Amino acid sequence: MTSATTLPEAAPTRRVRLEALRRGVTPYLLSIAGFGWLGFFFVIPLVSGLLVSLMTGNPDQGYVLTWNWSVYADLFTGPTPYWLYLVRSLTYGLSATAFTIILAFPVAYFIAFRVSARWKTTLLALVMVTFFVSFIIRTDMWFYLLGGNGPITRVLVHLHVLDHGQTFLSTPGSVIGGMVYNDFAFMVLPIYVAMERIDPRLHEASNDLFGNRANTFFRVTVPLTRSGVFSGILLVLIDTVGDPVNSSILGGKETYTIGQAIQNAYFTTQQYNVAAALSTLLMAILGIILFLYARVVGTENIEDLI
Amino acid sequence: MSADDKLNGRGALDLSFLRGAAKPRATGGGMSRRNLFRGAGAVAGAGALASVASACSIQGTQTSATAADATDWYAWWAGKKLNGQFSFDNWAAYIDQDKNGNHPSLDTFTKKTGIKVTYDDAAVTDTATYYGKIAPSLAAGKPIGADLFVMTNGWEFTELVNNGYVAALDNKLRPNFLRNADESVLSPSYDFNSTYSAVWQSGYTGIAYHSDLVDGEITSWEDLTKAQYKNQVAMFGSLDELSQVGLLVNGVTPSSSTKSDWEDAADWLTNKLSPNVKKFYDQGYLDAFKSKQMAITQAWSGDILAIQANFPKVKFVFPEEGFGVWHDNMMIPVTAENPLDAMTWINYYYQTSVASVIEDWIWYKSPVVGVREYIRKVIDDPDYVNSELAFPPSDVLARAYEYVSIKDRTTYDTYTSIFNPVVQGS
Amino acid sequence: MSDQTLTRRPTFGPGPLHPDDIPEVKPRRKLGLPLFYCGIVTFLLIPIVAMIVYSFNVPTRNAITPVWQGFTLDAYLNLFAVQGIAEAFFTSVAIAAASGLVSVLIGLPMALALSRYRFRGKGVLNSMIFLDISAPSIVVGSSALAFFLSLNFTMGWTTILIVHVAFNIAYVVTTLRARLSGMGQNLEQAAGDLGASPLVGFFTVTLPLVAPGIVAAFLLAFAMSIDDYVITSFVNGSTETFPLYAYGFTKKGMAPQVLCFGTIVFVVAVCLAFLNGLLNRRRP
Amino acid sequence: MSEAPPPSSSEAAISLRGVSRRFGDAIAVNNLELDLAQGEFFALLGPSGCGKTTTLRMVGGFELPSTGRIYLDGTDVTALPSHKRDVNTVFQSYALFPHLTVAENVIYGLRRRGTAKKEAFTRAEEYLELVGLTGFGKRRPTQLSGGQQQRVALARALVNHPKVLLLDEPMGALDAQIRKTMQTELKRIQREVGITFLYVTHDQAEAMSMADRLAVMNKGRMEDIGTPARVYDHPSTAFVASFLGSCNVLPLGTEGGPTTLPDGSATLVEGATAPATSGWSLGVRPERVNLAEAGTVSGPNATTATITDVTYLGAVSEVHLETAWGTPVQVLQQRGDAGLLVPGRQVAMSWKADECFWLPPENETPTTQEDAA
Repeated sequence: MTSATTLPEAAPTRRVRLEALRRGVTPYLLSIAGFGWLGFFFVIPLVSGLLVSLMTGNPDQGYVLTWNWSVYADLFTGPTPYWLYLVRSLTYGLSATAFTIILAFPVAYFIAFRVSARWKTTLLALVMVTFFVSFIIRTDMWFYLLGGNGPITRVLVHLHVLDHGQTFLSTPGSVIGGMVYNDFAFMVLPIYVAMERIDPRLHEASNDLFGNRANTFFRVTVPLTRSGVFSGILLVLIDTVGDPVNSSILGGKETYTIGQAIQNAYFTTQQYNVAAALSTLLMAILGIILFLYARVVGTENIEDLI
Repeated sequence: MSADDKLNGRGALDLSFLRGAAKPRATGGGMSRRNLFRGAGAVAGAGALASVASACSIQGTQTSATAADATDWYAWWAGKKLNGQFSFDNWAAYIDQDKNGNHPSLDTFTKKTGIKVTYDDAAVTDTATYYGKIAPSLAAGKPIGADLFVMTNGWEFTELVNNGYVAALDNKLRPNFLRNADESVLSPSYDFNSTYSAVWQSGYTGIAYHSDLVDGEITSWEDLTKAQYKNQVAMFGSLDELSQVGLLVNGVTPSSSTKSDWEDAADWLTNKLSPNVKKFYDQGYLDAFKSKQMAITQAWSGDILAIQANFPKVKFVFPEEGFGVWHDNMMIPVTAENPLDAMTWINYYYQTSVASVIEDWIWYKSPVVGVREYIRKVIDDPDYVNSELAFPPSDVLARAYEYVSIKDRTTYDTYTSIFNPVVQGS
Repeated sequence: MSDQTLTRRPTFGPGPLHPDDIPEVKPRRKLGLPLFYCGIVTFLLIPIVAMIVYSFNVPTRNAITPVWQGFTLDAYLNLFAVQGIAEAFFTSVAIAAASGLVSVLIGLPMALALSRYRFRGKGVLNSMIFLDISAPSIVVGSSALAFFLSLNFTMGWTTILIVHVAFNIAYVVTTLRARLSGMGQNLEQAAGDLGASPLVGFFTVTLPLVAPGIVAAFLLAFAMSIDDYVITSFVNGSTETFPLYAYGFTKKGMAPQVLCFGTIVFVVAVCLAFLNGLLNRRRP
Repeated sequence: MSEAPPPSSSEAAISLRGVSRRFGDAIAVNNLELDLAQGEFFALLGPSGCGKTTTLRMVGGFELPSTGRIYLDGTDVTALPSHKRDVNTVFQSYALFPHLTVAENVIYGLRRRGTAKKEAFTRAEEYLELVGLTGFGKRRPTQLSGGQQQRVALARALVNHPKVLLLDEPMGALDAQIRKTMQTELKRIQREVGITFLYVTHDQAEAMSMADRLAVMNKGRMEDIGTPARVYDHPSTAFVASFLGSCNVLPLGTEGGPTTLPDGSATLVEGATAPATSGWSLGVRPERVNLAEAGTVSGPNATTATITDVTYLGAVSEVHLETAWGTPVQVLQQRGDAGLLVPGRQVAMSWKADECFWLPPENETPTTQEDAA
């Protein structure tokens, strides 16, 4: 042991404990406002959505919480085929997501690897430029362009691609197309960011190890952009599955989606319990899909991906 | 009856008879009142979770009905002052407009009265949706942003009245209405003595089609089920508009129809008509029709009359089985901040010269007497005056029917559960 | 690569191959992606071009038509003739700015806590943020409506702002946290070591360094907020924002003035972006 | 190098008393006792994860100890946050503020203590001169090389005249050439300013070349403390011995007494009490072993071994041998007899009694040998 000490023995004093407390409390103080806001105006509303779904009543007498779980069963067995809208929305969302990946990947790849550094920002900005125009206006312009009188339809009719009086509108194709259009940049951006992080030497290494272009692409580039693709899927799928706008503007009789059904139940029929049940169910199903995806594909750090 | 007779006859009407007598109600209001205070107390007092838990109910819309019952409407109106402004929610393309989108009649009104009008013609696209938007605010006794809105006769109209959301209109404040309102709108079936409303426009729901896109002639609703029109037909998503087609086809008078009639109608709509339907529309049908989205559409007479100048090949049909006649009504919410200003506008509108200027742009059917004459003589617009769409001959008018009439929530729930699946499709 | 070219070459034919054969393959490979990119950008720009073109087209009954009817500046000259358009536009801008500001004010400390400290409940906070991002707009909007309904709240400016902040916080925190993590904790410790209290350290070191991140987060929040239709449509009450206003026109025929607003905003935004790009390029 | 007397705690620049730091279940620093004399250049040495950086961070005020106290000039500073402590740090990554110029970086601390701007800049210029960066004040840190950045970090810390300067592996990011210059430079600067330096490193050569005293840490514990020469020549544990350069560890006590090698040869260490129990071993550094013809050496501290391999390194030759009982041994021969150093040949190896040391068993708590030895 070192020389005998004249100093008092070592146990944490009150001051040390206070200081530890002060340091321990700091992160809570910093996040209290955000926690409060998110808790009060996001988490509690989600819970209250669940509670409202378990209420019974009607707009006249009001709704009272009766823990009526059967509303969920009614979604599947009632006269209105809500299950169909749900399945339809999921199909649209998943197809739109798939198409977006297929289209966005080459675009991101082109900007990330085939273009000199000084052009990258400009080319990326051209993809992002759609954000400078209101989403509603963009979608409505497609409505006019694809309408029976619209320039696109008239050209196609002229070319005999379409019959007279036929349009692309009011079909699942036009709804999914609208979704792909509107969410395209949400997919390009994260994939591009992930690609930018790839060390170009890895491509050389792959080539060096006898990988041809395709090998390099599928064995190096694709796995390394997985996190970007995941964020893209997260953004696009979530946005498209619940979307009522594309289907309402570009859709037809057979493209009624869950988003429209929720809006309709809240505003038109004022069946608040049904609307809340639909929204809770949608949230739960999306949550399960994302969880399974994260599990199967494996994501190292889920927050890092956003 | 002379104009003065009308005025005297109705001026003597005591509005206080409305107290409690206007309509039967399922439950008393006391319970709901308590709900109101419970909700408020929870917000004020407890934390978030606590409030959600304790406020585990959404207050019903009947809450304010009691308050409305207790209202002495003469006193209510006497207590209101002119504020020099009001806001007006209306349907699209439902007031005169110059080529740049200004509304000359509103500008003139402002010039004459000093009352500024905030006119929102994007507000109403569909009755039910508009009602759904304003109901929560009205239930909470809060202003909805509009001091005057236009509401079609139908279930939502009934709801607005039953729930005490709209102010009874003091006849002393609308002498022009009493003097100039057409006989047919003075006391419509859905609003005795026009207590809560003043008609803005009436119109007919028939069929319109692009004759260049359609083979043959269409004369009836039944024609729309022909196989050759597959995916060519657009219908209204509004249940009142839709249900009446199914009922008329089956030879049923909509206003006196029963549940089994509805089921038969829905059956016809789903199995016969729906296969040909491309999409169910609200207000947006006209834009889609103009851009030839569909060849055939259920349509409102005035809209079609107005576009025929640009689309000469568009035809309008009063179907053989019968067709709908409806009334859009101006109403003032009880929570309005500028009710007297809005009332001034209603009174102002019921002048033949004013109504004529507006009518000559929107081309439906004005509730004000002398408009047709005024347009013929002063404005000189033969296209409108001579149009059968605006003024159907009496044999056609004989086939005009009012909407299905629903008086209570249970019936309404039955009604929607039968017809909603038709619209939302499968 | 070279191995394969070598082994494959003889199969092309007998005799020595001319060196020109190699560049023949290359340009095709190089043109595919650029052409694809151009195709996509064209696809993305079509509706924007349509918006600009139709804003100059002569309307019928003040609604645009997809058929060209002649050039006019009327809509631009009577920009405010369609009532409520200016109010809706400025309401949107004000809400977007306010929600961006509030989200940054709330999100920055939260991002600091998450990137600088280990503490109990951090996981909960992270999950909340993830949940916020992964909740569809329709769920966020309708839940908020359910909540406000059960509290007997009146919808309007306040509720829009509240909900916009609630969904923006997650994006702001994520952006700022990435920035703060990239910056590391060392600099703040150095400031503390040199005698700066945490507050002084924050203002003299952290803030100047994350300023670009704050601007980015604010712009992101602003953009998300100003273009939101779905969430706002649930909680707007009688307040009308620009997307809601524009949506109304999709039902009744688009007024050219709405497209004029869209065009003006687009042009201004492109100019700003271009200017910003120029400035960034000049800077070393 | 002369041996410094052990500092008494009253005049110590820093005293650590029973300082421990736990992270969850892991103990990063275990019951540390340490005293630094005024003006001393002290190096804290150890492999990564041994707790040396945590110790430094506790002294700097970035971490709070779980137990124990820290005194600065006899004052308890345990609870003080870093900005209230009169210590400054040179960070491993330098942590220069990228948004400030070099001069602004240097005056940062002075400004926080209320020094007027003008005076602060004058002082900054002095210290930039001290570290050899006159005229660099207007530049940005990113425009400087690694070595220059380090000098700025040093100036930025020293300008505040801290009671103690903490240096956290400051040379880690520098290449070997600059490292050498910086070491000399740092030592010069330390003498010039006379401030106590607490220098954390995992590089033993660096620590030994600069430090007045050093401490070796392992798994959160202090294993040895003393002057570089003492710790090198007479390390207290096998870990310390092998961490500071290479060391041959020969097992003792399997046959005969506790101080006998397996082949029966006796060992002797000058000035140390012989171990009473078995399980100890004998340490001797490769350069202290002499090789000779087999059979020419006798007495204690000698045994025979077979050469397995010889590597010629220029100044020395590295000889690998195996003892009769199978322990591999490494010997550095200054100028080997070419005839003697042939693989397969049996040779006699010996060492002096004052150049070897007894090492306690692995799991036994080491008794820190005091420098009095």
